[in-house]
Formats: sequence, structure tokens, C-alpha cells
Amino acid sequence: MDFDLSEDQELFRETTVKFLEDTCPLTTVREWAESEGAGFPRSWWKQGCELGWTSMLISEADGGGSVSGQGLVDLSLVAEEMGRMVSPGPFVTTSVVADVLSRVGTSTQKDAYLPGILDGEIIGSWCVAEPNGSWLPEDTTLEAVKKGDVFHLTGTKGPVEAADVAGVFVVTARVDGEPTHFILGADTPGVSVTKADGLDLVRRFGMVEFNDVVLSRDNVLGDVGAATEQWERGVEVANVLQAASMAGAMDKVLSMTIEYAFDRYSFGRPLASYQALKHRFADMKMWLEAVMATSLAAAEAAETRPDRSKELVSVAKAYVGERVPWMMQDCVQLHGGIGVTWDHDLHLYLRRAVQDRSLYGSPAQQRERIASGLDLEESNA
Amino acid sequence: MDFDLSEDQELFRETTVKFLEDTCPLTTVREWAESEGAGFPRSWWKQGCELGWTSMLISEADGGGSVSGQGLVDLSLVAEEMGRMVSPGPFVTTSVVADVLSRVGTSTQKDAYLPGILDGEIIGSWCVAEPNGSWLPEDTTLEAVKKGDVFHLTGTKGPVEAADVAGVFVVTARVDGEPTHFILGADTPGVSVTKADGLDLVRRFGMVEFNDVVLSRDNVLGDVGAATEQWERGVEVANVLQAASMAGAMDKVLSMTIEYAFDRYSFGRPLASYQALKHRFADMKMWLEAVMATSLAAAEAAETRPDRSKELVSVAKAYVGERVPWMMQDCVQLHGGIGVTWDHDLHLYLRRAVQDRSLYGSPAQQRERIASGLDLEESNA
Amino acid sequence: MPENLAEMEDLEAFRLRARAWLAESMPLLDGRTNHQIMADDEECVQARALQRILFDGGFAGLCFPREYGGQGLSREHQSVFNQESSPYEMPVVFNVPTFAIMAATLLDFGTEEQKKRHIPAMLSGEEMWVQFLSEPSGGSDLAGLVTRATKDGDVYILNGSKIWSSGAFRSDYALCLARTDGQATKHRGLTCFILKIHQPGIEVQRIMMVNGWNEFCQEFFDDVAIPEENIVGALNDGWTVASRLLYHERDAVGGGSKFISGSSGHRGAQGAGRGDLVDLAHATGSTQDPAVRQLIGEARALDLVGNQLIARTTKGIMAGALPETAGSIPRLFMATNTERHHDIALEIAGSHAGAWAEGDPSGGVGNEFLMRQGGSLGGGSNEMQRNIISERVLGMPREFAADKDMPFDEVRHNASPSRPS
Amino acid sequence: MPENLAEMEDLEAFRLRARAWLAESMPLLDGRTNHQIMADDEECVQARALQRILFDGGFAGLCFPREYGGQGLSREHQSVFNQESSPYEMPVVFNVPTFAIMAATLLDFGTEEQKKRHIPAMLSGEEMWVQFLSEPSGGSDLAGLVTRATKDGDVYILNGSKIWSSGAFRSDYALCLARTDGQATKHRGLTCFILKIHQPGIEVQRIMMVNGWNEFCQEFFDDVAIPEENIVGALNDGWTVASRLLYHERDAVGGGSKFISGSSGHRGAQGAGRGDLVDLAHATGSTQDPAVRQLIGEARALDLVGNQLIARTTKGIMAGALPETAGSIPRLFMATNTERHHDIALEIAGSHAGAWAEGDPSGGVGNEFLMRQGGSLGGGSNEMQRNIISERVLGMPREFAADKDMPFDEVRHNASPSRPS
Repeated sequence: MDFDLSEDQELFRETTVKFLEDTCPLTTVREWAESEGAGFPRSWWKQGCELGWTSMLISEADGGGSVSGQGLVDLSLVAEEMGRMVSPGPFVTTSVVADVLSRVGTSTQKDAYLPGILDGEIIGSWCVAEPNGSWLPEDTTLEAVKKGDVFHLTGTKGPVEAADVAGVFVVTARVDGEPTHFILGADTPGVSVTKADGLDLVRRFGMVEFNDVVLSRDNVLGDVGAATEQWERGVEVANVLQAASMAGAMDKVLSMTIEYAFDRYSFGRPLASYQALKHRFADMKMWLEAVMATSLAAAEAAETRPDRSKELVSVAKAYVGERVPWMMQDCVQLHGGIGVTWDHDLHLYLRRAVQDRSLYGSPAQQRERIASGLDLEESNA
Repeated sequence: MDFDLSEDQELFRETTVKFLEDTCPLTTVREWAESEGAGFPRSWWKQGCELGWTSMLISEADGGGSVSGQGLVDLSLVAEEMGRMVSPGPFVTTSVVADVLSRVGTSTQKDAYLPGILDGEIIGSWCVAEPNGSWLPEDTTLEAVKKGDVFHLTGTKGPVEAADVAGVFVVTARVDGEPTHFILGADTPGVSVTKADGLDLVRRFGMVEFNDVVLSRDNVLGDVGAATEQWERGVEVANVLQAASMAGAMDKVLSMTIEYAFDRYSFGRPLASYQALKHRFADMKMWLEAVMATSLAAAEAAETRPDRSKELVSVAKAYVGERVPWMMQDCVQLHGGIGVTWDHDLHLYLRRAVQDRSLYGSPAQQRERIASGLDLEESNA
Repeated sequence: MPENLAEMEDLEAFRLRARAWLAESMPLLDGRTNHQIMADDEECVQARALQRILFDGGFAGLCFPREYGGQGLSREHQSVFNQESSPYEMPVVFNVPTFAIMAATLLDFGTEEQKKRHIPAMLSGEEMWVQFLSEPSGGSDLAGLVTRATKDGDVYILNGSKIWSSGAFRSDYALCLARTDGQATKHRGLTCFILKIHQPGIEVQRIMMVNGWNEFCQEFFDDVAIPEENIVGALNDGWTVASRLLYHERDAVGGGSKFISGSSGHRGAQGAGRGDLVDLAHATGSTQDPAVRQLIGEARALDLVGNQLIARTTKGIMAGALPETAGSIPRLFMATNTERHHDIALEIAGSHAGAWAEGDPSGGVGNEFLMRQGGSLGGGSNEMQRNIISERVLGMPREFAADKDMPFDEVRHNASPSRPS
Repeated sequence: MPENLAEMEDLEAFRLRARAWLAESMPLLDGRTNHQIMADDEECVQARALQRILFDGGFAGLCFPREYGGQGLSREHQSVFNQESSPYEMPVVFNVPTFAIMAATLLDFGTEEQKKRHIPAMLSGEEMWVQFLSEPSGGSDLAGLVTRATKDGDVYILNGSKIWSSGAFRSDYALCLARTDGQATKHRGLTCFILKIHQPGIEVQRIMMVNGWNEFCQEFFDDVAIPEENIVGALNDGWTVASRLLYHERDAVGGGSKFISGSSGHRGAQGAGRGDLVDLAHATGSTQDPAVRQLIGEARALDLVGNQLIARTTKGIMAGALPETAGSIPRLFMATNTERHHDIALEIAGSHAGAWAEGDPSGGVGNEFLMRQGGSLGGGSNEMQRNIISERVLGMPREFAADKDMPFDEVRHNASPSRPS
């Protein structure tokens, strides 16, 4: 978290904290994990929307509005707190849909979906991943075939977050090989959803199959073949939120572990008095602050530095995504055997963090993106 | 070192230890480092040869002979001790030449060079590296162009160990693209040597230039186009000796550092009493034993397990070459500031280890060789 | 009772006799492994029955003394039998801990009566044993345990809790270490008892691990009466017994026990081709990615180095060139290697580690990653191994122990958990 | 003497005046950097001359009080001057340690006479200063120093040795911390002295580092007499002075000092494009190797995260959300990042790190790798930073110090080296 939140931001954050603590402490998360459905009750999501969770990336003209004028920074506060509580919900994917719709949607498209997204009636989800494991839009192979005035979409996207409860999909595809985004209702004829598996217990996924789905120009977001910027922005929104989520989760896990080290005695001394452990805690404190710093910097860059945001978001995702699972495992190690039992909460955090790490571009893919921005063209020298 | 050396091996090792301690302690190595020439006096190398340093890989029929029947294992004992003393000399490269000559040389070729190699009159060196930085024979681009009965060699090899004092070169080249080894005297017309740079202070290198050097069938080692096995064996001999050298160096450096930790007091306590340091020493002891284990296993495999030697030598070089420089740097760190001063001996070891690491195939190249032996062909699934 | 090899059956004769008997008496594995079979038979009904067949056929406890139901044969006989029995279903679940750890300890410290009563029962498959040493409050500080056995007439009354006992839910007896004198320093007030597991006052709970595995148990003791004759070794000298038990455990895990029959009963070091990572690379289409190949090459190298290190350390200890505590060196190596292996798998899996289409073969990597620390925690944490290597192998000063020379009751320690309602 | 901004020259007026004066008085850099120029001028003849020009022109010591030869201006004026002076040769070698550390400490603790005598001499380029704190016997335990200053009439007689003083060979004065009472506990028997460097009884030796760099010095003191009036602060209260000196050092290194003119005098965090690794990849022909690209992407990410961490920590300390000791966090990060950077360079260099054709642009990597630990040792080792973070930021129990509450003479410590013959 930043050291100089505005009063409004602080209030926004505290409201979310109180809501999460009241409605879904980890005991509740575990209960919802047992349920077969979405991993959360729909009514709970609507209450969250009332707090503004889906409003931050939607312009005021479209009925939304942010706290500070930098919606993604505000939303990162929520993501961080959700990470701290391993909260469920289609938070990341709906944010991407709200953002792109408000940015480039036609008034018809907006009218159809934004009010519902704002009040939680409609969950939006981004169909970007493909079954071969690529989550970056530039790896998209799905083609929408243009015939006359319409587009025919056949193929499978997924894993897709919250696919089975989504009311509207944004689908990353190509038309004649060119980047194009479509928006369509989940009830569009030819669209079907099957279950996918995932590591997190409450953040769930499905595969979305398109069986000759016929789409019109009204389903295109922005222009045909001109979605490169939308693709990039989608990845940025998703990864900023995931980095913040991992940062919050890590902060919580390290706090738990430090507390444990003070409380737990071995050979008559608290664990926190053993220098070998102290030095590991020092490293972890360092990495935690670095994780906080870079996830915040990514959020700010995505809102205020369009020329730098691609690199800085990749840096945050690469660093946070690589470091946090390792740190959490060291926290497991410091807890001893109870740290690998189902009843201990550590694995809930670890599941979420590993999932955040892997989706919307793994650290390895982010490192390649960073390298591709440097002067590494083949030289003929 | 192995835990069950034979009495003969132990004697062989001790003789080398005594000779090295008497003739080139580190103070002497530093003196030789100041000299412009080979990094060692020729008379010193001849004395070493009298102890059998160049005999181990030459068959008894050719006037050589090993201690245990496994020449490369015996020679590893010398390499390890040389690593412990950062000894100079064309040890690695001459061993490769002696080995290949004794294995596949014609009697004319053997008569010309082996006696001199055995008594130290002739230093042999392997021209395998190419100026672009590739040290693996399979990366060879140098072509010997066949015209009638002769081969025309034009191009540059290097860096080549001990190039300026070598009397005979084995040159890795291709004839019509096929792997071929040539052997030729350093005084062959058209051969010239210029200086190359290196990190080690006494193990020196040169570039060997071939300016339309005309070679005959008598210069071919074994058959034209059939040197793959020789190439492979050359890499194995070099890397077995380098791994042993790094193992010996690491053993010495860790001992020095442990001694320092017992002697050095900070806040009224010896460094060795601080748990954070103790745990690092524990890790280093573990890695040292692993380094010893794998370098020895590589030597044994190269002598007794032809089906496994390629992989096991690569494993040793990859592991030892990667781990030892890091461990030495941690030893530098544990020494504090004096560890990065010229007057402290640590950097002599570090220079040697980094050089051993990088030559005859870096750890990254070894890992790729290991992977290439696994079932990783492209699948069409 | 040293066995005289000369008096024993000739090895080749034994081999032929075993071969014939096995063919006649034991079921063939039929493509499955003994571990797969065991996984399907949680109560070990089949294993107990097979052990009984071995016992009746004179092939149980080959290296156990005859007077306790064994065959009084040599390590070499056991080795021959292991070769011959490899195609057959074998009750390997008895090897560790029942035979190699529990029976071995009982042989060392049990009274004649205890040995006569229990070792034949183990060898015939009637009694499966387990150790009750670790406690929830204890962590690495085993001797700091707080479970109490208080003398009350002829019996000791046991209260407290034990944890990390593997398979206790299906086992019959345990060796249980408890505090019998709180006024002594921590190592001096412990006693080792034979404890019947399934009796009133003992509740056994299975522990679910993060990957769904649930072999480990926790036990809660509520005024359990233990007869005085169940003490193993001397009263208040339980630390000696436990130390020996731990020695047998290391021996068993390291593959040195002669009481292991049919197979080691555990997987041991992986040394094959790291097939899992190769398969993973195929599943993710990354076999030609140079970065992935680097990782696979690294993993393969680490496995081979690990095996070489085990061999070297074993040899060094046997030759006296390394102290026995150097056994911690390969132990630490294998644990950290496992961590690295999980990291590499996670890296290769990429997005597949987080969410995946049902049935995707690379889908399990994330789940396995959750247990990354398993090998670094069980049987002495990495931190304890590092203490041992630095203090006992390298001879560095021992860590300050705040509980040294103090009566245990005056030492600050963690509370024992209460029984869950 | 708080300066009142309102009474000072208007910033824009100052800018124009400085701009005009600089154009007339100072030589242009002409493509080179001040650091390159300094490297060619080991004795700093040019820097001393330039400092004199600044002094005479009224642009030396902008933020120093007028009564000690400064200009009594604000941090903002200094900032304006730094912008304006960037195209010119500047005597940046005086910034650290002379102005930002030594003069700053003297301002805090010096007597009026000491300040009047030395600060104008520093600002005019006559006196270059250095600190004599660390000792060969000391390592991380600065207060455990063993150099003694023994009272003898009106003077103190100094014996012992100091080390890691940067540029002492060309400097004129030092602040030297020495033990004046061996019967006190270690922090309580130290005194800080002003010491003239070039005088009989003091031998200054330059230390060659593994990469050939030789700025650091070691000094040997053989019965050097120091006048009593050279004591800075109180007798036996030298630790207070040294602590303040170290505070100024951290401030200077962190970029917070207002006494730095023209440039920081040190490189600071690298934040550009990791051009060295990109160049290296081009030189080794590996720009398209995915494994190399991963490493370069990693290095670039670490650099940016490091800068973000510095910004966050600074902000957190200023806001009071982090304790001042949290300054150790970015310090440790940058040091370990440097280590990783060297590792990555070594990996990309491949064989080029060991031996290379003369003039090969990738040839220097191995040599640089030799200094990998430099940043992890200087100015408080990584180990000390980890102690600080765990104990002072996280509040974990302090490490047991065997020398606590003991007269220093009874503490076991390392011997002082004798002067080389």
C-alpha cells in the first residue's frame, strides 16, 4: 500500500476491508470452496459492487467513477485487500471487461452491459487464453471468419475466469489475422461453457466453446483489426490487479509468519531469536517492500505513463510473480509441518499466488516482453 | 578426493603435492604471474612430467602408463592438487593431445611427439576454440580444403591454451563438413601465434593463425571425417580435469574460510558462532561434497562407462562450473573487505575457477548437452 | 547372538528354494507396483494376509533371530530374496517403520518378554507399529516434548498429543516417548513406552495435507493408563531409546537396514530420466525452448549429483573419513533438490500451473508445488540439518540453548493443544 | 543559525547570475564526464584549482554558513546551481567525503576554532578530508576498534592502523576514531580526533583491489602525537561523533545531502537500459537466445524494482511509516542486485569470461566478476544490513554480544596488524 493515500482512498480501502472481514473471513472462503458453483454467492458480489468494485474503471459519463481519478490505482487497493483475505469473485476479469467497454464501447454496447456490471447483475469475463496455455492476446489464434456482413466464430477459448456465471464475454480473436475484440452475451446461440480446473479453491474457470457463433459489426469493440491497444490494456489491467493481489497476500503471510516466529519457542528460545531465521526474515522484508513498490508503480504507470506502462507492468508481474511463491514457500518452511496441512491457511494463499503468477502472462513471458523492449534486434556486425 | 585411493595412487598424489609445495607455493605463482612468458618456467614443467603428469593417458606400449589402470582418474588427482595450489602449466590441453595421439595416432605421429610430451620437451595443445567464443568441437567451422592429396588450412583458432609454447597442435576442423582432427608441428609453415587475454594469471592463451597451411594425409589423426569420437573424448578429458581442478580449489578455499571463521572475532564471538554464517557454511560443505562426488564420478565414467561418460562429464562440468564460482564468492563475502584485495589469495582461486568454468563448454552448454540426451525431440502430438 | 554365516543355508540353495516357494505362494504383481496396490488398500488387509503367508512359509523376518520368529539368516540372504521376490506382491508396508525401525529398536532395548510377545506378532502380520515421538508443540526440539506420563500405582497415566505418525490409524502399537520427570533437564525426564493404539482415551485423527494426502495422524491422549511393564529401556532414560530409534530411522531411509524385505518401502532418490519434466515439456509444447531445455538439463544434473553424493557420503562414513552426522549432507541436498525440482516444474508449466482444461496432463504441477517443502520438513527440517552439519561435521560452536541445565518445568515452551471437540 | 529563505537571493536571479559566472569562469566538459577527468588526475590538482575558482567566485559551499566561508543559501539554490553547472568541469571529488560527511560532522561537533580553521580551507580547495574509522581487525564491529590514543602530557600518542579510507593518499586531514580508555565498555572509551595525514609516524599505503582499482588506503600509526585541541566532541564520547558521521555518510550516499555540489560524486543506482548486458549479448551473438533474453529481462526488471524500492523506502521513512533503519532495505537490495547482475553477465559471456582474443569487447566480464562482492561489503556488509532489518525494523531479539558490559580490554578481539617492513 502506498504511504500517502488520500482520505477518500483510505476510506474506500477501509470500507472494503470491513466488508471482507464481515462477509468472508477465511472460514467462509473455506465454506464457499466446498460449493460446486461459482465459489461465491451472487448476492455477495452485488454487495461488493455497491462498494464500487466495478465502478473504478468505468467513466463517470457511463455511470461509473473512481475515487482518486486514477481508477486502477484505487482498484489496486481492493485487489491488495482481496489478496490479504483470499477473497473470491470475478474481480480481475470483470475489471478488464468494464474497462474496455467504457473506453471503446458504442453507446448501444455500453447500455446493454455497463449498468449490469456496475450493480453486479452482470458478470463480464475476458476470453483471452487459448487451450494450449497461452494467455497473452498476441498469441491468439482464434479466427473470426468474415462472410458478408457477419463474422463466424468457431473454436474454444479458455481457461476463462468465472466463465459459468458470466453474462457477457469479451473475446480476443483475429479477423484476417488482425487483432479484434468482440463483445457478446453469454446466451448468444452457439456459445457453451464447460468446467476447467484450477488451483485456487474459490476463483474458478471454465472453457468457452464457440460453435459457429454468428456475430455482427455491433459485436465488434472499436474497429475490426485495430484492437492491439485494447489487448495491451487488458493485460495491463489484469496484471496490475494480480500483482496487487499477490502483494497483499504476501504481506499477510509474512505478518503471520513473523508473529509465529515470535510466539513459537524452540530450545527455550523464540524462533525469532535465531540468526539464521532472522536473516531470512530480513530478506523477506526486503522482498516484500520491493513487491509493494513495484506493484504500486505498475498501477500508477498504467494510469499516468502510457509510454512506460507496458514495461513497468511487465516488471511488476515478472518480479512479484516470481518472488512471492518462493517467499510463501519459505514461510511454509518456517511454520514447519503444520504449514503443509490442509487446515492451515497458508495453502489458500499459496494457491492464489501461484494462480495469479501463472495467468495473463507468466514471469518468463514478462521477462521476454521486457527484453523485447530493449535494443536486442539481431545485429549484422 | 576419493575415500579409497590405492596405496599407489596415494603415493602418486603425495609426490605431486610435495613437488607443488616445494616448487610453486602461491608466492611463486604470483612471481610467475609477473613474467611475460608462459606463466611457468619450462624446467619446472619437465620436472612435473618426470612425476608422470603426461604419462597417465599414454599407453604403456607408447612409453606411458598410469598408476591404477584408469589414467584419467589418476590424472584427476593431479588436477585436484593443482587446483588447490592454482598451479600453472599446459596441463589440460597437453593431456588432451597426449590422449588422442596415444589412442589413434600412427606410429610415425606417435614417434614424432609422444616422447617429447612424456619428458616435457614438447608441449601439445588442442586448437578447438574458435574466435566467436565456441569451445565445443561440434561448433567447429574451420574447413580444411582438400585439393588432390593435400589439405589447405586457412583461418584462426583460439583462444588456445599455451599456444606460444606449444610444439605440436591438434587442430579440430572439418573436411567437406565432416569432423576431422589434424596434428601438426607448431613450426609448420603458415602457422603463427599471437597473444590472447585470459583471466587466470598464469594459465595463458594465444590465437593460432593458419595461413594456407598445407597438410598431408600424415597430418590426419585417425580417419578424415571420422573424428566425432575423438572430439567427444577431448571434451571429456578437458572437462574431467577442469572439474577436478575446481573441486580442489574449492576445497582449499572453503578450508581457508572456515579457519578464518574460527579465528576471526566480532562482537567478542568467533564468526563461526553466528548461526546465519553457520548455515551458509553447512550449505557450502554440502555443495563441496557434491562437487567432489560428481567430479570423481565423471573421471570414473570417462574411463569405465563409455555409454554414460558423455552425460556424466557434462553433469560434472555443469554442476561444478556453476556452483564453485558462487561458493567462492560467498567465501569472499565471509572474508570481508580483504577478500577483494589483490594481496589476498582468494582472487587467484576465483580467476582459475571462472576460467575453468568457461572453457571447453560453459555450464549452459553442458545443460543443453544433457537435455539433448533426453527424450526431447519435437513431438507432433 | 551373532549368526554364523557358515552354519546358514548356502545362498544359491536358498535362492532356488525361495524362487520355488514364491512361485507357488505369492500373487504376481501383474504390471502394478506394490505401492500402487498399497494405495488401494488403506487398511492393509491384503498386506497383513501376505505377511502371514510369508511367516507361515518361513520367509518372514529373514534377518531376525529365530527365537523371535525370524529366520536367523544374513543380509546376503535378504538381498537374494529381494531379487527373487521382485515380480510378486509383497507386504512392503511392514518394512518401514514396523520392521526396520520399531522391531529393530525393540531388539536393542526391549525386555525378553516384550520381544517374545511382539516381534513374532509383527513378523506374522498381526501387529503393525508406528512411532509416537513428535508433538505439535515441539517442532525441531524433539526432546522438548510436553506429553506427560504420571505414575499412579502400577500404571502411568498418559496425557498430551503426538503428531506426524504415519499410518497410525491402521497401526496396532506405538513406541511412545513421554515426560515422566518435569524436574529433570529436558533429556533426562523422558521414558519410552509400548502403547496400544486402539483403546479408550486415545483418539487418532488423520491429517489432510495440502495435496490431499492423509497418511499422517495426530493422536490425543486423555488419561490413558499404561502398565509399568510397557516401559522400554530404563525409566527416565527414554532419550537413549529414542536416539537409537532415530538411528534406525536414518538407516532405514538411507537404505542400510537389513530388515527391509521385498523393497525399501519408500521411493528413495529419483534417478531415472526426470521423465516428469520431459513429459511436461512435451505437454506444454516447449521441448525446443532453449530456456526450458536449460532447466531440464539442470534438473537432470541435480538428480545425478544427488545420487553421486549419497554414494560418496555413505562410503566416507563407512571408511571413517566422514563422521556419522555427515548423513545430514545428502539429506539436505535431496530436500533442496526437491524444492528446485518443483520450481523448475512450475516454470515449465507456465500458465498451466494456475488453471487448465480438464484432463490437461500438465495440470497437476501447481498442486504438487503446494507440497514443495514436504521433503524439507519431514524427518528433521533443513534448518536442523544445517545445524548438524555446521556444529557436528564442521565443529562450529553449538547454538545457545536457553533450556540447557534447567529443570524442564521451568523452561518456556509451547503449550500442548487441547483435544478438539 | 537557521537561514531565512526570504532574505536570500531570488532563485531565478541566482540562476542567471550563476549561469553567467559559470560561462565565464569554468571550463566546459567537452564530452567527457567529471568522473573521467578525475580518473586522469589522481592528485586532484585540477579539482583543487577549480574549487578555488568557485570559492573566489562566491559559488563554493552554497549551503554552508557564511561565517565558515560558505554562501548561506538554501537547498533550492544548490539544486539550481547543479542544473546550471552540469555542462562544466566541476571538482566533484570534494563532495564526498570532504563536504557532505567530514565538514557536516565538523559543523555538528567541532569547536568554533576547529570550524573556523578547517571549513573555509575545505571550501577553498586547500584541504581534502577523509575518515579513519574502519580497522583491519574490526570488520563489521566498528566500535571494537583497537587503535589507541594514549594521553601523554598535552598530547595523545596514536598507535595502530586504519583501513578502507578512500583516497587518503591524496587527502590532507582525517577524522580519526581511537580508543582512549580500555577499561570502559567498547563504545564508551573512544575519542574522535582531527588528524593531519602527511606527517612523520603515519604511513599511507594504497590497497590494490582484485580488479586493479587502488583508491582505498591503509594507514599505519607509529607514535603519532595529536594535540589535545584536536579532539572533536567530548573525550571518550567519540562514538557519538562517529554515529553522526555515519549518518551523514548514509545521507550522502542516499542523495540527501545539501552539501553536494555539481553532482553526487558517486554513481548511484543504475537505471538506464542495462546497456552493458545488451552490448554483451550483441558481442557474443546471443541476442536471439531465449535463455539470454530471459536473463536480460530479469536484470532490467531488478534494476527498475530497485529504483522503485529506493523511492518507496525514502517516502516511507519521511512519512514516518518506516523507521529510519529501513534505509538498510534498499541498501541490501542494491548489493544483492549487483551480485545477480554479475552472475547474469558471466552467464551471457559464456567462454568469453575465461579467455578471449585481444580487444574482444566481452573480455572484461570475468575481471568485473572478481569484484562481485564489492557492493555487499562496503559501507556495512549485507550481514550487518540483515541484522539491522531483522532487529531494528522487525524488532526481533538482538544477537547475543559477548562483549556487552565488559571492559574492552577483557574482550577477545583480533590483533592489530603490525606495520609492514
